[in-house]
Amino acid sequence: MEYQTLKTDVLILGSGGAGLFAALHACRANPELDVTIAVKGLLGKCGCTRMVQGGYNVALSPGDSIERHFMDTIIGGKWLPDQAMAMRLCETAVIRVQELENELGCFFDRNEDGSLHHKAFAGQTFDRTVHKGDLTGIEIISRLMEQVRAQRVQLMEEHRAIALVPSRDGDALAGVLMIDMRSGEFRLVQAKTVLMATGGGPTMYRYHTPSGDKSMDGLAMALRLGLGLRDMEMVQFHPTGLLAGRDTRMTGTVLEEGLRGAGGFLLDGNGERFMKSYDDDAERATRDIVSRAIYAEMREGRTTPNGGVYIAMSHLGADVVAQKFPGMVKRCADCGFDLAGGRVEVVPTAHYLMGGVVVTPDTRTSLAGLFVAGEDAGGAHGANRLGGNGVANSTVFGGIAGDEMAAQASLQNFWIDPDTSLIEAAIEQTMTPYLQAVGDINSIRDRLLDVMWDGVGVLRDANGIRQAQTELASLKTELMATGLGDDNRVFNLSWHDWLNLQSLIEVSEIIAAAALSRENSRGAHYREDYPEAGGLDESYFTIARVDREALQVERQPVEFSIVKPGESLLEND
Amino acid sequence: MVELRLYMAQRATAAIMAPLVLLHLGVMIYAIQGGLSADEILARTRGSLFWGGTYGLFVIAVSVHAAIGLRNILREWFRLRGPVLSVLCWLCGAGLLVAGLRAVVAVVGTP
Amino acid sequence: MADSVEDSITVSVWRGGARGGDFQDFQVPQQPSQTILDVITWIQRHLDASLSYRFACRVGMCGSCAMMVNGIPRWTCRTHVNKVMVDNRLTIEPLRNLPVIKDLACDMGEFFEKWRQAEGHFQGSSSRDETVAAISPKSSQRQAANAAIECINCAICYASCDVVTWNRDYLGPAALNRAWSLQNDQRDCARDERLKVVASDAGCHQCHSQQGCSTYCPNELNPTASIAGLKRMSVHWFMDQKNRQRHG
Amino acid sequence: MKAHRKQPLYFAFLLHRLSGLGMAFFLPFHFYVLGLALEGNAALDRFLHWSELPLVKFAEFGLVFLLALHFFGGLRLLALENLPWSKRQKNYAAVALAAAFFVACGYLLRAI
Ligand SMILES: Cc1cc2nc3c(=O)[nH]c(=O)nc-3n(C[C@H](O)[C@H](O)[C@H](O)COP(=O)(O)OP(=O)(O)OC[C@H]3O[C@@H](n4cnc5c(N)ncnc54)[C@H](O)[C@@H]3O)c2cc1C
Ligand code: HEM
Ligand code: SF4
Ligand code: F3S
Ligand code: FES
Repeated sequence: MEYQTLKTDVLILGSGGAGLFAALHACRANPELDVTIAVKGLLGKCGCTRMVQGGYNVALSPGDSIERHFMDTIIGGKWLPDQAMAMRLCETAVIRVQELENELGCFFDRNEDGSLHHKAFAGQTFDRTVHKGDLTGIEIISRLMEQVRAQRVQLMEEHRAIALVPSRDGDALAGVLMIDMRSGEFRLVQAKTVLMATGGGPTMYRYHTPSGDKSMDGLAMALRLGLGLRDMEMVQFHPTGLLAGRDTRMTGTVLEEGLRGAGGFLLDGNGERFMKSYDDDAERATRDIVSRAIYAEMREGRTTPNGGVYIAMSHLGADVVAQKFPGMVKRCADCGFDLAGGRVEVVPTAHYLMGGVVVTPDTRTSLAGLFVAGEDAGGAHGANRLGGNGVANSTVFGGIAGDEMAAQASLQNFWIDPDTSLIEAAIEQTMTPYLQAVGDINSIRDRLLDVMWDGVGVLRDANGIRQAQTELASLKTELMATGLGDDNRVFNLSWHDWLNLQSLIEVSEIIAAAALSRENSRGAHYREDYPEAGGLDESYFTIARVDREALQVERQPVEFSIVKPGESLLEND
Repeated sequence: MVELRLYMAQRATAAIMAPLVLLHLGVMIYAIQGGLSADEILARTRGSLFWGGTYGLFVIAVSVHAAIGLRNILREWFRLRGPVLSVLCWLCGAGLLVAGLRAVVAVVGTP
Repeated sequence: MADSVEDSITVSVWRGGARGGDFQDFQVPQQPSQTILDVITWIQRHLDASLSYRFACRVGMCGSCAMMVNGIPRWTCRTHVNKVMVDNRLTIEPLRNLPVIKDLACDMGEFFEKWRQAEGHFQGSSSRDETVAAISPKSSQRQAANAAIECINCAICYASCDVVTWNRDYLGPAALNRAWSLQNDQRDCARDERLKVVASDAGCHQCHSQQGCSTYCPNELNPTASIAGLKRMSVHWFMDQKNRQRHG
Repeated sequence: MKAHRKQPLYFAFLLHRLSGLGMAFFLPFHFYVLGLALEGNAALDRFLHWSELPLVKFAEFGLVFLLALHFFGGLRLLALENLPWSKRQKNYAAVALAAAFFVACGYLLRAI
């Protein structure tokens, strides 16, 4: 099949916090460079950075310190984070927030005296989360988007990356193959440097929070090239996703953490509070504990009509609730629920993937020319991400990637020749659904969501994971034999649904394999057959990869390069 | 910045006309009382500097104001642009001004 | 599936592309929790796999999913079917005032191009190495900036404005609303240049206060008020300039 | 009429535009009539006599209504553009309409 070939110096995949920051930094580092952003949706309007509600962690307030932010990140991550990355995150967050405010025009909430307001966020020993009401992501991404649009950046909107194309010898990245979703045509963009910032996105679970465009495409592409992914068993669940039935896209979307913090109750199907029997902090316990408790209640069958539990706020006074959480109350009301005065059904929901491509703190990978930042990159969060460290991570490392890529692209005056056989193969692969008999893609999606939710979800054990693996394998075979019954490639969402499923199944297999391999319980990963955390000193992380069609998971010891378990960088501790 | 100037002219003339129209409405309602006759009207206006000034000002203002208003309508509803639009707009304004001033002379001037 | 006709909704969906198109009817089962986006998703998943539309966040944050629902521009992911359905019927079309790509997806290029033209981006004078400016949230300028800031660039206002329809150059409510927010940002140092664009022939003076923008903005922003602010600001600026010229 | 236009403030815009347009058409005629005075009181009187007809009376009511409508609507717009924002735009539009009706009725009652 025909494809068009374009050339650029710096190619960025994705327009979340990581992608947009990379573009701005690359332009600034060398205004002569051709910088191109290719993104699956519209610039800045897709992805999860826009959906950030809580805020951005940064050690800027008097009395706080980078060391304290770092220690919170390490302890929150159950000693699994890559310490050099975590440190880089905490240090650079300070500069990023100032950059966002002073250069890009974000305006975060202020105290009366005009200084930045820092709010409390779970798992942190200091109030360090800057925010713009509870719509922080909109402020950050809108400002970034405007700045990028004001630059000479080449935009390829609604272009979906489908393959990272290496050189013939496989030593370096030559470019990226993509589909122009509006026309259905294929395009190869050759680039001196490529940033993958497609933002992970655990949308293979029955209940999930990320935006609809996120389907692990980046990680699937990396796997196909043989790159290693770390911490893939670490999928963070948010305890309170909205539950409104199977056929609505509202299901799974986040109901704010603050609702529990403010004193909201969780009730089982009979209207009884249950959190007290799981944790002394009851509803105020941390995300992982509450998620596990709800999941356990659901398994016991003490559920609401749609199979979840209730969150109830009305005992705090409907007016108070409406005043304190206007956005949440309005959102629920738009969808037909009375959050302030009634009960709303909730369920744990897959929120964030801590795992990702193995990278260095300057966002380089083992493949020359490929950089990875944001949710696609593993290492900064370890077993658990602190609320507020997600957007910090994508903006910090996105900016670093932009600087690094510009430096490298400026020195290189040639493009590498791509491996054309791989391009042909990738196109053929992508066209599979047009050659198969019509089938039921939706049933495959439904089953995938259930398999992952039941087998590799909030609570896991070896049997469940193995069963899930078997089912994933058969789903994969089934997908390959399922067609669209239509030969139109123009803005064909069903084709992209098919491709999404392909990425999701491939990465699901990795999550399952990594989950099976970790025989202890840390952070987001809980094995009922291995409930202990294991010795902190012997902490290891998993690296999974596909080698000639075979899945491999290895364990690597965590390097305590900055601080060891039992130690602290803080004097008082 | 043509549009800014036109905007300002239209709003300024509106502000000028506002009290005049109020006065006009008031006088009409007061004076009409079951019908008007030419004598009644002209007795009030003939030779009056006040009415002459008032009506004169109104006519100038309304010519500007309405010409700009019609220009907007021609532009938006009839998609006219460029010289055609300008010429029509000037014609409207000039037409109103001439007809209006003639009327002022008629009712205020002493024959 | 629906048991009876009462349980189903008759949905007329506009199908076609840049060269035109027509309505196609579908029967979609009704559900207790169902947004317009869900209705469209149902059609694509179960009735006609070739239906094109756009969405991303599904919670009213990204502004990708706006369409005309029964003739009114709305965010479809946050519009419950019960709120807008009349006699179990719905009509769904792509957003007005923008070129259609296919079916319900339109090209937002010109919308963002106007945002750019209106200098809808911040230009500061301090750098990433300096501390964040101390600005009281109580200051009236900051309050004006904040009142206009939570825009998700959904183009619902743009679709509701007839001036946009009648005058293709008009920058439109969203871009002007953004410009107003920036004009009130004490940290911004491009306010003069921005005002020049805003006061230009495609700018704020084209607005006739139809107020569809403020009526339908899903975030309850008020572009009409922002544009009124710009009109005042540009008149003052014009007078100042004249005065300055006169006094040398 | 397109559904997105069916909201009170669009009607207010439309009324303002149509009343302005209506007056712009009527005004030259009005000026012409007054100009008749140049030809002497009798000519004007002939016209005023004609204007005693009920239908013409009613048309006059319409014109006063247009003027009042545009006047109050115009004040509303000047306030909207130049005074601090008020949330009660729909109320103001309704008041402008009511006031115009009131004034025009007052005129009609006095005229008959
Ligand atoms: C509801 C919600 C609330 C959150 N709240 C917080 C919070 O309060 N604080 C916090 O710190 N973090 C929060 N997070 C996490 C945070 O949003 C993410 O960590 C962060 O935004 C990820 O940024 P990113 O740039 O890596 O990816 P994203 O912002 O997700 O961007 C990914 C981009 O890649 C594009 N893309 C995907 N696939 C392809 C492809 N194949 N080809 C081309 N482009 C592609 C997408 O369209 C998108 O533009 C939240 C997440 C969610 C979902
Ligand atoms: C009482 C005094 C008047 C006031 C306060 C007034 C006010 C206004 C205002 C503010 C506008 C601008 C509307 C917009 O662009 O959004 C306008 C438009 C207009 N006015 Fe007047 N006006 C007055 C008298 C008149 C008169 C006497 C006429 C008769 C010819 C007239 C004709 C028009 C026309 C044709 C428009 C254009 C309508 C449009 O663009 O929608 N006005 N007026
Ligand atoms: S102002 Fe409102 S309607 Fe317009 S783009 Fe912004 S959010 Fe959408
Ligand atoms: S709808 Fe249009 S006319 Fe003005 S008030 Fe809003 S921009
Ligand atoms: S899908 Fe994001 S606003 Fe509707």
